[in-house]
Amino acid sequence: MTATSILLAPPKPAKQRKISIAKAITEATAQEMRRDPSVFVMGEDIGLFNGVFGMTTGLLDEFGAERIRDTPISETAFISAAVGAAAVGQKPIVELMFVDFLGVCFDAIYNLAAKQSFFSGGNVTCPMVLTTSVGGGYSDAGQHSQCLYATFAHMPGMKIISPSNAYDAKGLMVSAIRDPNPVIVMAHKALQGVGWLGTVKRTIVHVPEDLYTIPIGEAATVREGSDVTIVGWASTVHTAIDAADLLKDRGISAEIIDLRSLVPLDIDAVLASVRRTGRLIVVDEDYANCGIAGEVIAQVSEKAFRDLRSPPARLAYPDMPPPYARVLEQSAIPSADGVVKIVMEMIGDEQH
Amino acid sequence: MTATSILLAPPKPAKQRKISIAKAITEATAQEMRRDPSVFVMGEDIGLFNGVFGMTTGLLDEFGAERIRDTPISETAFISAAVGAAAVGQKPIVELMFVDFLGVCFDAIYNLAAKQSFFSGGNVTCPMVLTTSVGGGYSDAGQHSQCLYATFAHMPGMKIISPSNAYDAKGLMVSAIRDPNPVIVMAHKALQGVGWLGTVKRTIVHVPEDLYTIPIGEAATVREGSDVTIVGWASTVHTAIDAADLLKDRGISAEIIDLRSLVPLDIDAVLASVRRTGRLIVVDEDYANCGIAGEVIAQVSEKAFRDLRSPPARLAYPDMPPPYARVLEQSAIPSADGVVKIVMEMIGDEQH
Amino acid sequence: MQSRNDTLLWMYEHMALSRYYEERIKAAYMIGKTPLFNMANGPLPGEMHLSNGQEPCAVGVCAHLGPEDFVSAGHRPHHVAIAKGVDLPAMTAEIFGRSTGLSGGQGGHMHLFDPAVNFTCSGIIAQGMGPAVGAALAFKMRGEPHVAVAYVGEAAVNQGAWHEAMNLAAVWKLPFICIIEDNGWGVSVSKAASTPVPRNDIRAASYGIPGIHVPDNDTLAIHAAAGEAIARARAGEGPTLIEIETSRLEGHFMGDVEAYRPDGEKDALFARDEIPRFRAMLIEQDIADEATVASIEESGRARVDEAFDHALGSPEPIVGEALATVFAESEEL
Amino acid sequence: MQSRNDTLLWMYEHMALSRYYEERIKAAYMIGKTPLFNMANGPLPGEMHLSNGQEPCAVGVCAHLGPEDFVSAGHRPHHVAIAKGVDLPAMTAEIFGRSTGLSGGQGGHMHLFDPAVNFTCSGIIAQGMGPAVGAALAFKMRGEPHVAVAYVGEAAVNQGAWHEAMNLAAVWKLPFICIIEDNGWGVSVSKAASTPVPRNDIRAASYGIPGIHVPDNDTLAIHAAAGEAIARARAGEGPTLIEIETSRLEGHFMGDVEAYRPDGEKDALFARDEIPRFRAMLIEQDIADEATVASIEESGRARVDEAFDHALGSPEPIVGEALATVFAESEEL
Ligand SMILES: Cc1ncc(C[n+]2csc(CCOP(=O)(O)OP(=O)(O)O)c2C)c(N)n1
Ligand SMILES: Cc1ncc(C[n+]2csc(CCOP(=O)(O)OP(=O)(O)O)c2C)c(N)n1
Ligand SMILES: [Mg+2]
Ligand SMILES: [Mg+2]
Repeated sequence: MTATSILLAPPKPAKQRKISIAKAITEATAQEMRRDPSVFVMGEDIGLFNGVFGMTTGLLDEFGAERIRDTPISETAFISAAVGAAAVGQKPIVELMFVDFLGVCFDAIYNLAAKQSFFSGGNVTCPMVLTTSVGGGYSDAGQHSQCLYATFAHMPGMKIISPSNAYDAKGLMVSAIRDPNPVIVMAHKALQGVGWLGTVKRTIVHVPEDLYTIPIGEAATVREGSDVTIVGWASTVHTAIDAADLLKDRGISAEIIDLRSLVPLDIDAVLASVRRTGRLIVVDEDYANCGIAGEVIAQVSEKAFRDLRSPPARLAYPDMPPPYARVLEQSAIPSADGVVKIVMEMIGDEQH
Repeated sequence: MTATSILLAPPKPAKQRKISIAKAITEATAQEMRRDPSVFVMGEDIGLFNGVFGMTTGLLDEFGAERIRDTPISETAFISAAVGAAAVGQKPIVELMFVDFLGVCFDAIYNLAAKQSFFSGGNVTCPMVLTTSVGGGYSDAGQHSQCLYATFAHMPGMKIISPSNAYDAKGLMVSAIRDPNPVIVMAHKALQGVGWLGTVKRTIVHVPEDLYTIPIGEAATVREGSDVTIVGWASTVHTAIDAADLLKDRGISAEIIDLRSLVPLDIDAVLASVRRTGRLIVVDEDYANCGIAGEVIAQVSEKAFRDLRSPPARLAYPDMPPPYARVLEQSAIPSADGVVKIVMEMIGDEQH
Repeated sequence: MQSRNDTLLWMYEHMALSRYYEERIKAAYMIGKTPLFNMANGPLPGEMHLSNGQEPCAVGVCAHLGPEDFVSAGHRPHHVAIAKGVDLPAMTAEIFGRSTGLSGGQGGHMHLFDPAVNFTCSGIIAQGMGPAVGAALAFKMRGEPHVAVAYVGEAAVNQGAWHEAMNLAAVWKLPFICIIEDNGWGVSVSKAASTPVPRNDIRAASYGIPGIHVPDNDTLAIHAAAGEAIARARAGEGPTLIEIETSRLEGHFMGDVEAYRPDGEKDALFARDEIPRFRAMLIEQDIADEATVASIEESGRARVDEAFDHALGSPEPIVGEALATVFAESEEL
Repeated sequence: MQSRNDTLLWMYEHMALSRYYEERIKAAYMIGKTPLFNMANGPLPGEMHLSNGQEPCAVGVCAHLGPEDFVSAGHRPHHVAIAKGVDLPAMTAEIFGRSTGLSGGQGGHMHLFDPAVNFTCSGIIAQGMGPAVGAALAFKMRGEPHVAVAYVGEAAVNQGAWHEAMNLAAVWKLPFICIIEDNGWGVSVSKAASTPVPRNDIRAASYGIPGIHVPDNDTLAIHAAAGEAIARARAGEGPTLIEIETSRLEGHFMGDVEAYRPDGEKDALFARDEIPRFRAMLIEQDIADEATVASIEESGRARVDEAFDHALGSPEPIVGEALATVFAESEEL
């Protein structure tokens, strides 16, 4: 039974406590730091600057420079330091400012952190969280606008979460901090609530002040429908909602699944939905080739082939670096119209 | 019309000139270095040591230390140096000893080399070749046995070749050296002809001494068949051949497609075959999640859905680091028996 | 060979031009971003790292370079690009994302490539080190007299790529110069918080090469130090590391309010702005009179205004063409 | 607190034990690999990097360490693991890929983890630097008196990760010591071909920390230098960099015929083997008599033989269980 997203069933307290994803992640971090003295944060500009994307706002004031550590621009050093600190009992949270920078420190992530449990036969765990910001849409060009979800997902030993709203963000972040494994938190810049960028309003939802957890690896239904299953996560959940509204006008009922976690992947939730709708489209803002969208399509084709009435489809980022010019970048990002077009073709083709 | 592999139609000169993949790549390098003074080689232990995998044997003697350069253990430096050298007209070949080491230099590969053409609007190309050795099977454990094909394939701007035999290796290597783009040459250690490892005999085939090219992006038919299409490349072509022999005994006729190049991917060759056989299994020695196998399955499901008689299938490396112990590692590597089992189930399921 | 005075005037001309260029970028950048600042809006979206204050580092070094000499800059590249002689209209069109840009608007301000003058830059800290070392290697292998220069900030020196590239350039004795623009800050992190040594020229000892420190953002001292280093490099005597004390007169990027700066620090930097000081020196020392200097400034502004007119008058890129440049066409083999 | 003599005997005991250990590994490794050498064959497959000759670097440092002190080694880890007190039977079983190994045979000889003595190692050059710095950070944050030591080879010092970790340890003044085992070679590449400075202790100046050079693979000098460095670290005075001139008495890995070595170099290294020299010193200086030394050697061999018996008598891992350790179980939240 697939969980229900807060986007489907928002609570109705008279006074909702609406905050952004960045604030929700900061709140989860602060509350866990109060509970657990072994939790601390390292990264570039996370202190006085509050993090370039505002994910550590106010933490320096409350916890001081010992636990909120601005680092040199040495990602390999501070991320692999987190692995060593975790090995001896700390619970580090490290911020990789832009995911695009993974190339300078990927060894520390995929070869060190992600393999510590396996290499040690489970005797040395790696309870660390790596937060990073992904995605474009604001003309930051080809080294500051990528998503790279699949680059992490391809490598075993890391969990990956990527929330579409603030409620999920807090619950998943708490789970991430408490998890004994490396968890990659991939926050999308268009959703996060960055001071210097716009934010998709729908991401700002009621977030209870009390601590709560959302299990890593559990997808959620954002909208129920009967004609087609649209799978997304983070930004593409909102693309899917916009597309579903447009499809509704055309008499097509779309079900939307928010993966929320990319590893482990809740394929059962996708399969259950596809078995009902018989149609699948996956929307992915990461490069198409060997991406999460392709993986979801492959697994559905392997496991629910006979339930599919039409060929599965994906709308992903073209296999090209994000271009700078607005017209070029905007045309590359998966859009609601693009989803509608594919779904209409999908259903149209079945007629003849 | 899909090309024919030398493995399907070996030439019949009385005296065949049989050499290993490593020798074929070395020969291609030497012959291109004689033709073109701008070609040179950099890497660790590629000089007096002839390369840990023997891919530069004898080159130091012929071309000297200016053009055959042993480097410090500074992959980021010498790979990004290759990009700068390429930008001003050289044609560097750099060796990343084990592909597992990409984590220390991935920025120079995916963010620098692969994007030079795009960022410059095509005005500055990056004619470089990165050779690397992949795969396990000899108990070299989790940081020396990975394939990581998809880690490169997910990123735009690089071509990728991965030969299954010496004839293809030479022709593809010559194309790679002459290509104006970064080309990643992924040689599998079990096929390469490494001095200190065994070698799959089938990889050692007739290689003409004269220079010739094989187009990057063109798959080849290794065996013609009618019941199922088995897709592989490098090591898994040989897994497929062994599986096809076993299937033949069971009266099943398997067609084998050797991708040879992973980017660009010759999906048309796969589609053409699947349209004939109606069944698909992809064999991949890289991690399953978001791998090449999943991508091939996704594209076939998208583009040839109605031609598939059974759900497409893959046999890939489990999502776990390569274990050291022989029994553990051997059980993780895709095997011919594993392919046979899946194909038999595939056909069996269709009966009821 | 230019006369010394010509060189001094050339340096002033390009510092003044660069400053005016950034002022125009700044004005254009803010269009559509007030009252609510959103980096995505306006005719000039995305991150913008201005070089105001760091002009001496650009002209003092590039005065010694020709078009074949290779220069890589970082995320704050405009002043260096201008001093290196990058095509100004095409650069401006690139920054505005127009089809006539250096790369047709695909790269933007952190990805300026001008092969005509061997200039490149990038958005990953210290990423430009390796390519410059590689260009230096190519020049050496081909027996050409050219040099390669990599510009990095003082905070980039703690990135692994910097160390590896310095070591490689030194062990191969390449015609390479690393210019460290020490503006004291890596975004909001002070040099003292990221670097255990007060000056990075000390680190040259790790590579057995000369390390030079130029205090006080002094154009003439930079020009002298760079001249020696470049001469050594051209003579086959290997790399040099130069750290220059300079000033970042704007926020790290546009929109940065610099709350992390100690009070008064910014005022002191403006009080010590090298451009007016250098201007006064030119006149004091009778290198040029007021009128000459004014006309140099005038013509510089005119060049910049033309470049902006060209850029703003150019069409946007055509959607669909970008994909074609992910891979260069392979010629017939 | 041990007496000085006890310490000297402890160091000799572990050097001799380590050497005997490698000799047994070597013999086991060659089983099934002759006449045709194939790394995949025999009871001990895969790469094998022996530490013969480098024992002084291990005992001279680890003599000062307790179980809580953290040590990371590299791809050549046996001597350090033994000196750090890693469980010998479990380590041996790991190297033979048995279920009773430190990690049930999943890691192998380059991936030995023993949390009981905070020991780890890895197969990526300089990868162990960061984890040691992180352990040192944890100790400092918790106010614990422990130190962290990272062992690297002289060729690893040109890897970016090394520089970044040194800088971080220094700027945060952490209880961290970097031990560089300079055996002169990175596989087939000589130190001179990869490093522009003759000695890496010079590079300590880049981080504002003490750099010590220990020539001649001298156990006592190593012990003295490490003692000071570790005392400084425990006293909160920050990191130290120590480069030790040592000897690689075997090939880079088993199967390496070392064609790249200058003639006679190997003979000189064997002639200068520290173990017999240290043994002679013990007796000469009446620290122990022949019988005592012999019995120390005897008991060491016995421990090693037991460890091998245990390993070879242990079952192979059960297929299917490895996947379960890719992720540690998450407790109830
Ligand atoms: C590898 C990497 N890490 C982090 C960043 C984000 N970043 C961009 S500029 C910058 C500060 C650079 O400081 P410095 O090198 O001194 O140059 P300055 O901005 O002062 O000119 C940072 C951290 C990046 N672009 N690349
Ligand atoms: C990042 C990386 N590059 C290359 C290698 C391959 N490699 C393993 S050991 C070695 C030489 C290391 O030399 P040194 O650091 O001096 O240690 P030694 O082998 O002499 O003990 C190399 C190049 C690796 N394991 N990791
Ligand atoms: Mg700076
Ligand atoms: Mg060495």
